[in-house]
Amino acid sequence: GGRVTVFAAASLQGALDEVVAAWPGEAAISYGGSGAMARQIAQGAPADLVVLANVDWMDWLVSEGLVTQASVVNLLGNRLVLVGPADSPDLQAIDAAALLGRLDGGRLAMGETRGVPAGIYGRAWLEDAGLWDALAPRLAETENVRVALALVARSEAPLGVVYATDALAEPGVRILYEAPEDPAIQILYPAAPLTTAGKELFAHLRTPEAAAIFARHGFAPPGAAP
Amino acid sequence: MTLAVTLAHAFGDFTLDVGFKAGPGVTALFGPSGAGKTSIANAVAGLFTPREGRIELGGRVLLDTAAKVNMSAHKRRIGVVFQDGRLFPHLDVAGNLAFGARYAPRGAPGPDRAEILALLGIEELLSRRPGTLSGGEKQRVALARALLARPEFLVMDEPLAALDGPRKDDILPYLEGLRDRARVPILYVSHSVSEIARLADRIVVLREGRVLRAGPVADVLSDPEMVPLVGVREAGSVFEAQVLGHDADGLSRLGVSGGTLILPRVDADPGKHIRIRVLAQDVLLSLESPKGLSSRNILPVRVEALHQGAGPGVAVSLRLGEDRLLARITARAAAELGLRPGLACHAILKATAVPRGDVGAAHE
Amino acid sequence: MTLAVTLAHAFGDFTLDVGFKAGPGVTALFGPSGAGKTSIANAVAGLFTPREGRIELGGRVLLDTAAKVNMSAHKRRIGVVFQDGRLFPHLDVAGNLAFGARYAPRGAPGPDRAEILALLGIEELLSRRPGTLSGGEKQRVALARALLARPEFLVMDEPLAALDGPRKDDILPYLEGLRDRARVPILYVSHSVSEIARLADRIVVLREGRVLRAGPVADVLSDPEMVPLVGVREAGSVFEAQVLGHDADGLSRLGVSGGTLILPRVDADPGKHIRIRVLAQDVLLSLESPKGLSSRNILPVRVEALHQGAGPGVAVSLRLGEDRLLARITARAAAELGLRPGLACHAILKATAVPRGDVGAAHE
Amino acid sequence: MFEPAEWAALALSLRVSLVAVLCSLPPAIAIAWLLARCRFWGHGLLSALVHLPLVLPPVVTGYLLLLTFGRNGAVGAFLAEWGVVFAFRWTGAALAAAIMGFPLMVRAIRLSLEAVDPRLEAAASTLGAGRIATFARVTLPLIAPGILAGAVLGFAKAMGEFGATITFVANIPGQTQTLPSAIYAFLQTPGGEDSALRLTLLAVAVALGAVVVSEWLARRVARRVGQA
Amino acid sequence: MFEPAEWAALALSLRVSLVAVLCSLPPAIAIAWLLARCRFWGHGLLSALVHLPLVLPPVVTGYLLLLTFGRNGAVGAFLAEWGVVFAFRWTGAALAAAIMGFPLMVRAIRLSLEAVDPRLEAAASTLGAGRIATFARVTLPLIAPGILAGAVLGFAKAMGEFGATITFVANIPGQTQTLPSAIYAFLQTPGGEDSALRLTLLAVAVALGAVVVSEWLARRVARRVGQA
Ligand SMILES: Nc1ncnc2c1ncn2[C@@H]1O[C@H](COP(=O)(O)OP(=O)(O)OP(=O)(O)O)[C@@H](O)[C@H]1O
Ligand SMILES: Nc1ncnc2c1ncn2[C@@H]1O[C@H](COP(=O)(O)OP(=O)(O)OP(=O)(O)O)[C@@H](O)[C@H]1O
Ligand SMILES: [Mg+2]
Ligand SMILES: [Mg+2]
Repeated sequence: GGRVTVFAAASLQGALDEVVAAWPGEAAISYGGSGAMARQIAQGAPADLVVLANVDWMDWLVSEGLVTQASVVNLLGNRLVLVGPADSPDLQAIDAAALLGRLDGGRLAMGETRGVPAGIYGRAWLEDAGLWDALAPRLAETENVRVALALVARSEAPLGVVYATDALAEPGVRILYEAPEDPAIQILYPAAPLTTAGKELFAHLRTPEAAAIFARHGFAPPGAAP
Repeated sequence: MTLAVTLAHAFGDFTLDVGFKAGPGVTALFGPSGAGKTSIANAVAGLFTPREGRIELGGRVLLDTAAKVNMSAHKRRIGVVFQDGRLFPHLDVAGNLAFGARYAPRGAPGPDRAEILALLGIEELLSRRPGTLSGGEKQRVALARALLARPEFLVMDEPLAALDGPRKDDILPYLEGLRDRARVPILYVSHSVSEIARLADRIVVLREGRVLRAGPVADVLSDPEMVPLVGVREAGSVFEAQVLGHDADGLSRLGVSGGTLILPRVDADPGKHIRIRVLAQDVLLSLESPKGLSSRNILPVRVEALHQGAGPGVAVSLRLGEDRLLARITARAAAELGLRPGLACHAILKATAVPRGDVGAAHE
Repeated sequence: MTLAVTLAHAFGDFTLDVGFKAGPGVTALFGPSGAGKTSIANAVAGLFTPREGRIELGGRVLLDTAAKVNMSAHKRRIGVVFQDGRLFPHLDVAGNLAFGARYAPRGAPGPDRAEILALLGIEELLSRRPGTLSGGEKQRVALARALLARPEFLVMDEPLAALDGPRKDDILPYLEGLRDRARVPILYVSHSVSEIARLADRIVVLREGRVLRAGPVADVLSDPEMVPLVGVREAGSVFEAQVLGHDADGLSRLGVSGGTLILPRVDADPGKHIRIRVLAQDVLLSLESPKGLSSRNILPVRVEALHQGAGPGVAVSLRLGEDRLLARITARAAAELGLRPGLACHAILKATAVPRGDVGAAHE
Repeated sequence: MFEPAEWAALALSLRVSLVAVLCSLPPAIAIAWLLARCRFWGHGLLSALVHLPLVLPPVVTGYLLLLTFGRNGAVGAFLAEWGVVFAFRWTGAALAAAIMGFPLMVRAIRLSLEAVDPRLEAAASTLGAGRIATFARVTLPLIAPGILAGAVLGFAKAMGEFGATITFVANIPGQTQTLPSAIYAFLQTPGGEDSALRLTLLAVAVALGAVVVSEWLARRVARRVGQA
Repeated sequence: MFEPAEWAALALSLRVSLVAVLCSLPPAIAIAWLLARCRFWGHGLLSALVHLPLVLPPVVTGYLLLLTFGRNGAVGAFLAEWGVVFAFRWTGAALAAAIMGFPLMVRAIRLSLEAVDPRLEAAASTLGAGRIATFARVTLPLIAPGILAGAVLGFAKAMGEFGATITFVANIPGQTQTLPSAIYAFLQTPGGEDSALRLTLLAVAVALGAVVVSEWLARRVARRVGQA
């Protein structure tokens, strides 16, 4: 009984709200950054269920003994895309020369590459694609991926690396390229119940209706290319 | 340079409604506490805009509420010495003085800085902060600062109230000099009849926001009806005298219309006209010319009128040549001597009774 | 209640080093601007801690730097009237007065609020803000506020400097009453010899941070050597007189040790002893007793000594019965009359010459 | 136009801000007094300490608060025994807001204190008023403009504070979700800009109201203190 | 102990903060003067506007800055024609820091202004000093304590500002990566606390130094103005 408190990654707002609205129970969702939430849970935050945007922080919770490894489920997946302002033409090729040409002295907006998950993933992808060295001096790293999206939408930056979910909802940008699936760089939203009270909602999140709603917002099932 | 002032204003139930002319020379604003002296001084300086009024200085209109003219204070070139000094706390004394000098028009006449410092005895204060000065020291610095700005007209709001007697005596001659030499007209606000008698040419007597009397100092102060206003102790007559000569024993001979007076040496060259003030209470009357008296000054006078006041005293107007001399004696003495208008008698005046502070240079 | 003060302090090159006793009654601190009067007053009130010193009031040690005793100002029960009023700007006049009354000990003696308001003429100011009061009005309110706090000892730092003559005359009798009836000892800082002569029992003359003279007012002010210090105009003698009777024409008869004086009515009952002050310059000397003179007061005196000053004047000490009378005449007159110690002559004193402000009730 | 959750966030923000300002005023006055009037060893250090919340990124402040006042924190564990819990309660949001606004309040009050003429306090003491009475009846009314200014700054800061708050007490609707946290969350959401804008306008309206009221109050106070 | 990139972040933070404070002082003084001395229509509105950066979540402020001063923003596009570009430059970080600290500076200066005795300005005018001269030679020195306090608050705020900065100009090492952005990044990573702590201590040390220097300066100023 009572209200279930969910700590969830900020980027899930909207989708998660809808999913929880379809659940008969009562829930309050606290959205925030993954790192902050993990630390809060370590300090005794009254969370019944946690959904992070980053596996590292979930691993950290496990290593702190706050979550059992067995209870962790990768709930959702996401994908990185390369976006440009809505009026930008197609890219001819995805190589350093083409990208630098498109930047034309401008900057590539993406999440902060050490702390913000989208930035960390983006860097891994650029490194894998062999573009990192060329692009690293041309980055504009933002505090969160939404700001990177806004920079592109406002044409402040000619290119940006953001989540597909964000790009879909923003009419100011168009997707120029989708990052290929790479088992080494899995963008996952791990979830775990923290109390028995959280288990029921946790189960609801894994129902097909929930999956449908998530899918409508652009999220992919974990580990599967959409 | 004449200042013409008309003002009307109301503060709660106090209403100010005055009109007067000031200058050339020194015009005194005299009146009890709360009469409106400071309000008038501020209006002239441009620090207070009355509801209605017109202020003109030597042809320049400083204020005309009807014509919506209101010249700002810094353009009026009216210097002010405030009751409360108002030194700048962030500047030392030298800095305050420099501030005064900074905006003075180049080449404006006036005594130089060293002279002013010496006169006011503030050379040793130059590096002091206003906060560490005593009340009198502050006021002296404020005075110097205003003088250094070389104003065309000076307003002084009880500038000497915080100074002790000797310092006052030191400064007064300088103010006279300022009036006579630099010809800066002054509006001088004061409680002190003796300062006014000495400095001022004209006096404007205020009471409760209205002008009660205005006119030449000699006339107004010699008027027996002013006795209750200026106070028994300060009532007296003011008249002009010509310096006849200086004697070796420190006395000067002065010619007045009705005879010769012998007074402690006055600070004016023979031939000069000066103004002297004789307090009513310093004059004795005698029916016959007394002998063997320490007083040097026994002058024939004629009784003009007797004015019985509220107390035991009588103010006696005396004709001394062309001047009027005021004596204050007891009613009992008046009766015993049989004083009546037209009676000839002798006025006795001690040589030392015309105090230094009351002998001023007449304004020519 | 006696106040014993010893202080030493240095401000830059000004050093203060004084010791004196004050009270019962009124003790005047007299000295030129910058002599250290305010510093002493502040030390007594507990607002300034000198480097070294000891202050004791009626057995209570207020300060003893050697014993590291330093009672805080609010416990000293020493009321202060400041030179600059220091009204609280956030309170109206009524609020300022209430502040004064708030911490007064219950049942402490003194005139009631209505009486004080009436005396100082501030009933109509009660709802005004300090910022809208004129200089004199402020000072009157400050005076009332200090009185309402019912202090055991009052320090007044030139409290009347901003008041005009008539207001001063109104307040002075009240201060006398305070001294005589409420028996509150007062340390009275002033430039004005006439205020001091009237109010004070003892005087401490300061100059440049040091005590130059201290003693009963009568002695110090009657001393011819004080003439340059108090100024020629203010020098005079002070002595006691007994009220013999009041006449119908507004004059009073007073017995002094050397005869009878007739003065404008004094405010004391027959039989009472009062203090009178006679300015040196108000005294004339005559070898023979003059006739037909307006002056009622012709007293036989004997010349004690002549003191030639720097100017043309001579101060003559006269023995009048047991008292000393001071006359100031010109050296020329002294020579012509042949004045010399031991000579008997007549002192002439106008009835109106002892001004109201200078007749004070003697402290018993 | 606004959803119940949004009204709740507004109500919470107001409550948090008011409580933060009211509770931090007395210590702010005390510390401002210490800094303005006393010379002591560590004066500069205390002043620096007071400024810290301004210098530290709010997230760091929030993190430090979490470490200190969290259920497992040094102070938090102790206080919990007495039944006082800040972590993940609206009281924690108030604490965070109070701490973030503290330097602003102290500075404003201190400036006013330094402008008070000490001679007026001296006059009060000669009238028999002790230190505390003098402070309450003379100093305090005279620094009213500074206190008001400090309160307005503190209130505005509290209304806008979010970095420390969200780090310390999370973002739980109805419990710790203040207006700025709600705005932040919306900004993280695809398509949430409109909602963020609405809430921002709400916050601006409230703050504007507070400032206007304070200006009016300030004029009254200034008239009382005789400066207008 | 510190990496070159971290030193660079520190140097940038210092430069940004100093420039922010220096450039915003004149307008802060002007607006404080307007608010303290003039009665005009929209007085309350202006005051509220000045407080806005305090009320708005920094991210919103940063977003608004982006909309206004971005290359395609209303003002930004215009300024770009004149060669003034804020986006992705350290100047943009300074602009953000200046705006965030603006309310603090204005308040401190305004409080000081309101405490200036207008009779001193009147005295200056009777000595022939016009409005500007009076302001420069009397008012300004008298409000030095307030200006100093405002500058310290502004500097401290600028050293800690990060939300608006990173939103407006992102985080470009050597250009816009200030100390707080670096700290923030470390806090986002598990195990990054130590690095964050190191940088935090660095920021604290700098701010502490600034406050201590300002206290010393304030005492000198106060002695000059005769309040100590
Ligand atoms: N701003 C004001 N508001 C209300 N009343 C005022 C204001 N300014 C002056 N007054 C009143 O106007 C009257 C005249 O004041 P003013 O200061 O001009 O007198 P004053 O003659 O200079 O007195 P003093 O000799 O005591 O300095 C007083 O009753 C005073 O209270
Ligand atoms: N804080 C201080 N620092 C330096 N000098 C000081 C300080 N306070 C007083 N003085 C000096 O001490 C001397 C005595 O000052 P004080 O104010 O006691 O004089 P005063 O006799 O009251 O003068 P006045 O009649 O002008 O009020 C003056 O020279 C003054 O400049
Ligand atoms: Mg006046
Ligand atoms: Mg003094």
